[in-house]
Amino acid sequence: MVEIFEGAIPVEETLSKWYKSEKSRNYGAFIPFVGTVRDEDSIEGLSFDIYEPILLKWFEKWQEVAKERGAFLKMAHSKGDVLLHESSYISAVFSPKRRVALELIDEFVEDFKKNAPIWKYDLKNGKRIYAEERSQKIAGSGLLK
Amino acid sequence: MVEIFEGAIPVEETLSKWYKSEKSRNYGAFIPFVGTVRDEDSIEGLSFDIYEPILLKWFEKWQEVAKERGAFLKMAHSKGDVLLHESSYISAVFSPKRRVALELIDEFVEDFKKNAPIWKYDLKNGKRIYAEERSQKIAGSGLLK
Amino acid sequence: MIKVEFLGPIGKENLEVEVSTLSELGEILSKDDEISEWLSKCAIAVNDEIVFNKDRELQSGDKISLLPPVCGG
Amino acid sequence: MIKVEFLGPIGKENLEVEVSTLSELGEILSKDDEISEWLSKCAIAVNDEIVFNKDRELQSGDKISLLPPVCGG
Repeated sequence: MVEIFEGAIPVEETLSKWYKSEKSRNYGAFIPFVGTVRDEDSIEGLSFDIYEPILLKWFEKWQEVAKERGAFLKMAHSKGDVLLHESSYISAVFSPKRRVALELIDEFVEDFKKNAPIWKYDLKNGKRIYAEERSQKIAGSGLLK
Repeated sequence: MVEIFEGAIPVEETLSKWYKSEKSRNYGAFIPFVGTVRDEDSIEGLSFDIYEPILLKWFEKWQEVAKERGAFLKMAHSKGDVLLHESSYISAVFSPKRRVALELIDEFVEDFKKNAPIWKYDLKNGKRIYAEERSQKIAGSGLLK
Repeated sequence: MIKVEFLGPIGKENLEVEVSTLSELGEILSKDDEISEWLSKCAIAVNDEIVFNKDRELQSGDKISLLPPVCGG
Repeated sequence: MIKVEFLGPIGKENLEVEVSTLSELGEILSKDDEISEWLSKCAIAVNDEIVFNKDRELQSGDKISLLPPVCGG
């Protein structure tokens, strides 16, 4: 399940909802990763485009990986503008086992940064500027060059 | 800061409080680890003893490690009885950087399991039974043997 | 007819073209000054699956997407 | 006088003993059937600092703690 929010994610409500929904399902470990917009480089905030069809397929592949390890993933992301100190990203792993949870959240978040079809823009002086220098080419890029 | 609760931790309130308290301090990544009591081995729950003076010193050493990396730690733990599907443990890292946060939560939680002065008991048939086979000797054990 | 869409920051309207392989599409796009600079940076999806083979044959109705460098989170 | 406390599951009342090193304390505790089995498993703290040197000298008023195997979380 991927939850897409217009603008900032309501973090407290989302964490509460996820915790409550899995609380009785016998997962011993719950690890959310919450990403919050930092005040840096004189930005006013960040803005995001998401291509949902491929994001959902990417996520479902990871859900299969998690399932093979007895674990379960959730994710939320913003589209549009997210201002300073608001949050744009949460992913979470639920697992019976501590080691599985700690390893999976790391692998999942790192692959998310590399391959999830989401584009980031800095909001500066009211403009939306593609954060190209912080972006990474998806695996397989350059096929048509 | 270590928060000790009699019985189960109020997870939703604690995560909300921690998120709110650090939200404007420019940490880009917030990773809590929540430990919940699993229904297994016919237990009715778990119970914990804590030796606070050494726990606080252990925690402060980790807080120094976190500080050197620009990060910040919080922790909550239960003492006494915690029933099935209730939570007994939360630790969290706040960090400007994703990699620091992912590595630190792993190291911190693993060292917690090895060295934090907390003793676990199974609650079975109304009795409190030391979980010796799941317990680990602290570094330096056997000095007086 | 193949539909081509340009995702994220590329900022170009969808195209419809008659091609039968990705190679042919690459030749057409490399002649478009707005797009050619993106080709070395973009991954390619056919019907929302990222593909790795340029010789792949296309069928009428296929949707091709160009995915420039990403940065979620 | 040195105060000795037994943490967690050991379940024994505090002791007060006259010793001047940890080695001496070890000799006394090894003669106590309730405690001797715990010695190989326990870490030792002096005034709430875990110590690694058995020859450490003790001073009157010091507090020694025995910490059996732990399992937080």
